[in-house]
Amino acid sequence: MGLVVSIVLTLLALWVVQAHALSHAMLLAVILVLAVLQIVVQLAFFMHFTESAGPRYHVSALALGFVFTFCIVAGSIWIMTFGGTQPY
Amino acid sequence: MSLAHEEVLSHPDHDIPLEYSTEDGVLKIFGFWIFLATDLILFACLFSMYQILHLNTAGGPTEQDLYNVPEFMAETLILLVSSFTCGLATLEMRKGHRGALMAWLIVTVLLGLSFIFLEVREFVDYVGRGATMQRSAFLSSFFTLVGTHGCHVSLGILWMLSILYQLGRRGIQAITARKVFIVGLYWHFLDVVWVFIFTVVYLQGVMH
Amino acid sequence: MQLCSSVFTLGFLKDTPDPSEVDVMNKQVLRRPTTNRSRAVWRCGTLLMLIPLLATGCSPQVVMLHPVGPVGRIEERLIILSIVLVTIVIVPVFVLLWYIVRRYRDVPGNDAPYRPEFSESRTLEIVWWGVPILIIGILAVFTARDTFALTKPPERSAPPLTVQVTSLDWKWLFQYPGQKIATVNYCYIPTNRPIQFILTANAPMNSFWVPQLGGQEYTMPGMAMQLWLQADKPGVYHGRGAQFTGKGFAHMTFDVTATSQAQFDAWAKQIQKTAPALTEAGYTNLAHPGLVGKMSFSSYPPNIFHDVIMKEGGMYMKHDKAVLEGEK
Amino acid sequence: MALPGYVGNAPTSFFVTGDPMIYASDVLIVLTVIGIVFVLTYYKKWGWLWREWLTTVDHKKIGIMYLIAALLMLFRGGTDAVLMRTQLALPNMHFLEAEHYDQIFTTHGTIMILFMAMPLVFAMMNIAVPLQIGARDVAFPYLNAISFWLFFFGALLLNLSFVIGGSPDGGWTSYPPLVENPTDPGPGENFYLLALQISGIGSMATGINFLVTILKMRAPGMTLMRMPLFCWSILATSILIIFSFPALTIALALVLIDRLFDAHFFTMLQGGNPMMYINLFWVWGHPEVYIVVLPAFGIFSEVIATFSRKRTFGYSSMVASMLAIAVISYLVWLHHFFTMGAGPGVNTFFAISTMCVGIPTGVKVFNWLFTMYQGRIRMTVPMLWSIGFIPTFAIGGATGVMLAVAPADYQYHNSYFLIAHFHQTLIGGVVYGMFAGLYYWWPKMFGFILNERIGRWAFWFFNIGFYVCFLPQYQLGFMGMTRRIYVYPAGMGWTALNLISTIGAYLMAVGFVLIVVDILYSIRYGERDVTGDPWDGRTLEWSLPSPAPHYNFARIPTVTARDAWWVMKGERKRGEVKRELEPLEPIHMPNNSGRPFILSVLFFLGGFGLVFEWYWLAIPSGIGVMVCLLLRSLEYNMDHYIPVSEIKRTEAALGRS
Ligand code: HEA
Ligand code: HEA
Ligand code: CUA
Ligand SMILES: [Cu+2]
Repeated sequence: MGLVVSIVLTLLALWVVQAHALSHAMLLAVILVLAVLQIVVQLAFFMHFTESAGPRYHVSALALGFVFTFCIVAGSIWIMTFGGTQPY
Repeated sequence: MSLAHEEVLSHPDHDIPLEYSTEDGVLKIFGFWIFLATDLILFACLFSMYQILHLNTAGGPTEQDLYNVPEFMAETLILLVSSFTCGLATLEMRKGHRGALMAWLIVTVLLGLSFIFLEVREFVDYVGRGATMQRSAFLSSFFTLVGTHGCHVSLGILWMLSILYQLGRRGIQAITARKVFIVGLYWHFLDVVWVFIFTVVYLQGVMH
Repeated sequence: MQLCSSVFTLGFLKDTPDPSEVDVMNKQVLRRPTTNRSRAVWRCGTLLMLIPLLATGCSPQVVMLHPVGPVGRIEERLIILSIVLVTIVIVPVFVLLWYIVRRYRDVPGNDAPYRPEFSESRTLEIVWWGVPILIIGILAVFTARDTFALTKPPERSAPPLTVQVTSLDWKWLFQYPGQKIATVNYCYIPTNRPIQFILTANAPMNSFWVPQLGGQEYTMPGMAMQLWLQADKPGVYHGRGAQFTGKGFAHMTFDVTATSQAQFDAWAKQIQKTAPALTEAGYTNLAHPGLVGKMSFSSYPPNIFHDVIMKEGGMYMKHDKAVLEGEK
Repeated sequence: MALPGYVGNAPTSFFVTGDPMIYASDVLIVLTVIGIVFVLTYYKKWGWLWREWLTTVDHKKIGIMYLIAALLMLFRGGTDAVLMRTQLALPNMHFLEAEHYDQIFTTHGTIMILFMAMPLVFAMMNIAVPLQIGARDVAFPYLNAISFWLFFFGALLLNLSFVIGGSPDGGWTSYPPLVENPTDPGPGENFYLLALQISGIGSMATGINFLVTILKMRAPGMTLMRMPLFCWSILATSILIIFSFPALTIALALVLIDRLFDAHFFTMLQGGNPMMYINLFWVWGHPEVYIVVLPAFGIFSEVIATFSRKRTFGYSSMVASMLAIAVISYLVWLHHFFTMGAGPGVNTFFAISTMCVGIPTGVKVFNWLFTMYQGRIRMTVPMLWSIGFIPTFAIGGATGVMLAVAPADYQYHNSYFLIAHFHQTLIGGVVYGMFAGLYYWWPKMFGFILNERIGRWAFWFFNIGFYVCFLPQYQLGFMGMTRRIYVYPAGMGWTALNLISTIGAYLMAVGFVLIVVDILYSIRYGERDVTGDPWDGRTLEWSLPSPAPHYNFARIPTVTARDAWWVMKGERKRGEVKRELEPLEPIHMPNNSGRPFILSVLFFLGGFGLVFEWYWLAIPSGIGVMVCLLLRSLEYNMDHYIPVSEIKRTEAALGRS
């Protein structure tokens, strides 16, 4: 089941890119969403994410990890584009 | 390790999987989740590095010049399947089938090896076409990002081999069960990272 | 003002340049008024006791607090505002600390109340979450306003002058695209006219700083950053590199001379007439690590500024075409 | 007009030559090593050293080793500081040359933050956390030993650069392209990169270790909201370590790849982007300053409550503010490079998020004040450091908020105003906190109390020296003095203030020497701590004998409230509960192992090999590391049980039943 879903997601991503159906920014957004769905599949089907003995601290830890990952990636890219253009 | 203070030992419960049955197992599995969180940030930094440098080709080969759809699709599918077989291994372990567990692990290792083989071939091919790490910032970050993932996979293969050996000698018991579970987490995590490499590096690269 | 400035002008040390280094560091912006030696020694004693006051002391040598242009003044106002705002919370902390530690000492016969279980108070908590939030709120508004303001030219009345600045190891090269002249380690600017400094580096990153005119900005290889400054008063203002670049860094100082427009034009004419030209080879030589004194050039290879930026990564940045073509 | 001794390449010889100071230290180092070897051999202590220390996995001993190493590093970093201040005392000084000064401020900053503050924090958490939560060790004792030895050999590698190959000289922030090959040849920078990398792996492991320990190993009844605040601070710090150190790992690794393999991440040519390094460095660098200051906050909370004989005021907002600081500190890193000009939108966002950190920090300050309010304050040395901390840190934090005003930072940036700010927070916060912790937990570590009289003298020298040293630097900043300059001209009005600052630095050095004197004096004459609870403490570590037995708790306590030990003492005094003592049970403990030490030696050799690009050394060492990991994986007998009879004997010897 997990395998089927993840392969479908992969092929879908490839297809949207090859089909040239969307604008550049939209495409990026779509394939990123598909990638995020893949994470969910992995976590749910294979990594037994919800299992644990005692409180589920690892869920909060990973959630925090995702938040900080987002901050770092988005922040870095925002900073490095220098407001879109160089004055000179 | 000190005595358990968590519920695990005080209420022995037959539904608890073997890998969680000792305090040691609980701690190590939790610790490994945290380790994965640090690895996540590590890759996040490499990804932002790549995203910022991927157009800085310094007149050298560009993404479109290099990436080849069948090649990276093959790598992707192999890794996805290996993630699945690794999941099957964990399930067999839960059922206590040592033979099936080892068989699936061996399949996973073989898939991992073929992934590494394809990746090495890809790298060698690029280098042969003058696309070395020294050529441009884009290539430096490409090789570092994809290569770091590749190193992780190679380590995972070695690790699985060591666990296979231990399973052969000691069978399924609390410690080996924990190790199988943890190496499984690691393997699935690498799969997740690859999905992003697939998306951000390869798909984005062939988008135009 | 006068009072504190006299207290903080110290003359007790032989504070004059060592002649052997004058040529490298001949940057006396403001001559210290000569002070009577014994009075100064006495002042030094007072000063040692009043050290905490130093943070607010303010002779004209305290360049950040004596700006001579609108940009520096905006920054000075923010500095003062932030000092006042943080003082509002810091002073109560000091007073409370002093009072509490004195009053609740564990000494025999202390009759102050002792309530070992007193550990919650909704009202107090609201006060000290609330007041700082308020203060930060005020500061945030002014910060946002001025951050945006300072990216624009300070005064729109006069047309701006562009000066291209390149930091090299370990010297400053100034190019005047309008006048077609170049200088090293000093520059002239007209007063009452916004100056658009365009900054880059052909060496490790540095930072261009003329404290009396206003704040600094990094000079980075492959980048062309923009810094607006303006001088209202004629004078010689001290500038220096602020971001460490290796062995010669301490000597990377320069003078900015602000004069009237007429004097500025005359100066430019003079350079055009009398100075040698900067050649490609001359530039390469200049870019070589080392120290030099002041230099002037009547012309320069027209594209070096642009080419250096492009070569070192500038080609990967999106450029504002209007500025790129309009000014050159 | 070249600088004296400048033109030419970096030293190419293996041993650093040409400077009497270096020769002197070479001789000193050789003599010290010979001395140590001689003493160990003479007293037949080699076996003892190996069995009791090098192979230990006991968190208390590891803590003590961290402490000793950190104090040595404080001495090294402090000596650097004194040398710098001497050079800056007067204009146009010829005491140090440019190259030398550059190396000194680089090693000063690097050592102070990574090899002094970090291990000092790790020392405190190793010593106190398991005892405070009622555990017998940390979650992964073997990993803990690896962390320590990686730190130790990382520090050794950096310090080695002083006599072999040359020290790094690119500043503790080590910005490219300055530190790339063309402008910084020679092995110095490689030493920096590898030393930080090696000790960084250890730090990351420590973060994971303590997070798991605190979340999973608390004694029964100790809910999160009953935990001592020090443990909370370590929890927050661990979160910060876990999520920020990977950024440093990457930043350093990429510079290393640039330097060793001629890649182009941060070079000026071939499309490299040096600004990205600055970005990554501060993604780690800003959280790092909170990593070192939060544990200090935790220590102050413990010390102030204990010596005011009062419950901590506003416990829940103390916890909330700590977590808020930890989370916000991931959203502020750009404030270290406002002047890079990433655009007004970016600057505004990061300026405001930075200021926001002041709010939870302020809450903590007021809660400390009101913990003392209506208490009974005992002016012991740990309390002195804590009280001294409040004004120093309030000023340092306030100037931090001033720096956060982005347009104003265009003026302050890289000036002595900044230098003053961060010393005021780093010393006034971290160093004061760690000294408070040192005096506070010393009896728990060693069984005797440090002399209060000498301790008080040390405090006053250090505290006064601190203000004399750093307040003038704010003014120097306003006067336009920039950091990292080895000389300045006369006539700028900077002279007097610099001289005063230097005097302050000497006063601080006297203070530090007095602390060392205090330790030496007390080893001989110090008052023994026979009760295990010399301060009338509130938390579980004081329920144990000093020093605690290696299994910590013969019986794991059951916790019913915050300030667990204080409550138990109250119950005992009132004779309320007479719990039947449960029978002792055998205690499960991890075995000692020499592998962490050997593994770290291999790391060290590998690092050293890479510094000089000696792959014949680096590659075998790397393989050795892998073999060590494999051997560990194949090891199944890693622990043992302490029999009840032995526990009884130990407890009886300590006067407990
Ligand atoms: C332990 C270390 C430590 C700590 C705790 C801090 C705390 C803070 N720091 Fe600091 N900082 C450093 C260490 C530290 N810093 C270092 C090492 C550098 C420079 C590195 C280098 O370049 O080499 C630096 C640099 C630095 C900069 C960069 C300046 C520049 O390079 O130009 C800035 C800018 O915003 C800044 C801001 C702050 C702020 C806002 C806080 C806040 O967290 C402070 C919060 C505390 C308070 C505000 C005081 C208590 C509060 C109250 C009493 C009540 C409420 C107060 C108000 C509402 C004002 N710091
Ligand atoms: C926790 C961190 C920490 C600590 C505790 C200190 C402690 C001190 N620091 Fe440091 N400092 C930094 C972190 C720290 N510093 C950092 C990160 C930088 C930036 C580096 C960079 O730019 O890259 C810096 C930079 C820095 C500068 C700026 C250099 C420059 O930019 O040119 C100065 C100058 O005054 C300075 C001074 C001092 C002094 C006087 C002390 C005093 O507190 C020290 C007190 C002394 C001791 C505790 C030891 C006592 C020594 C002896 C008893 C030996 C006596 C021996 C002889 C006389 C030979 N430091
Ligand atoms: Cu006082 Cu100017
Ligand atoms: Cu910061």
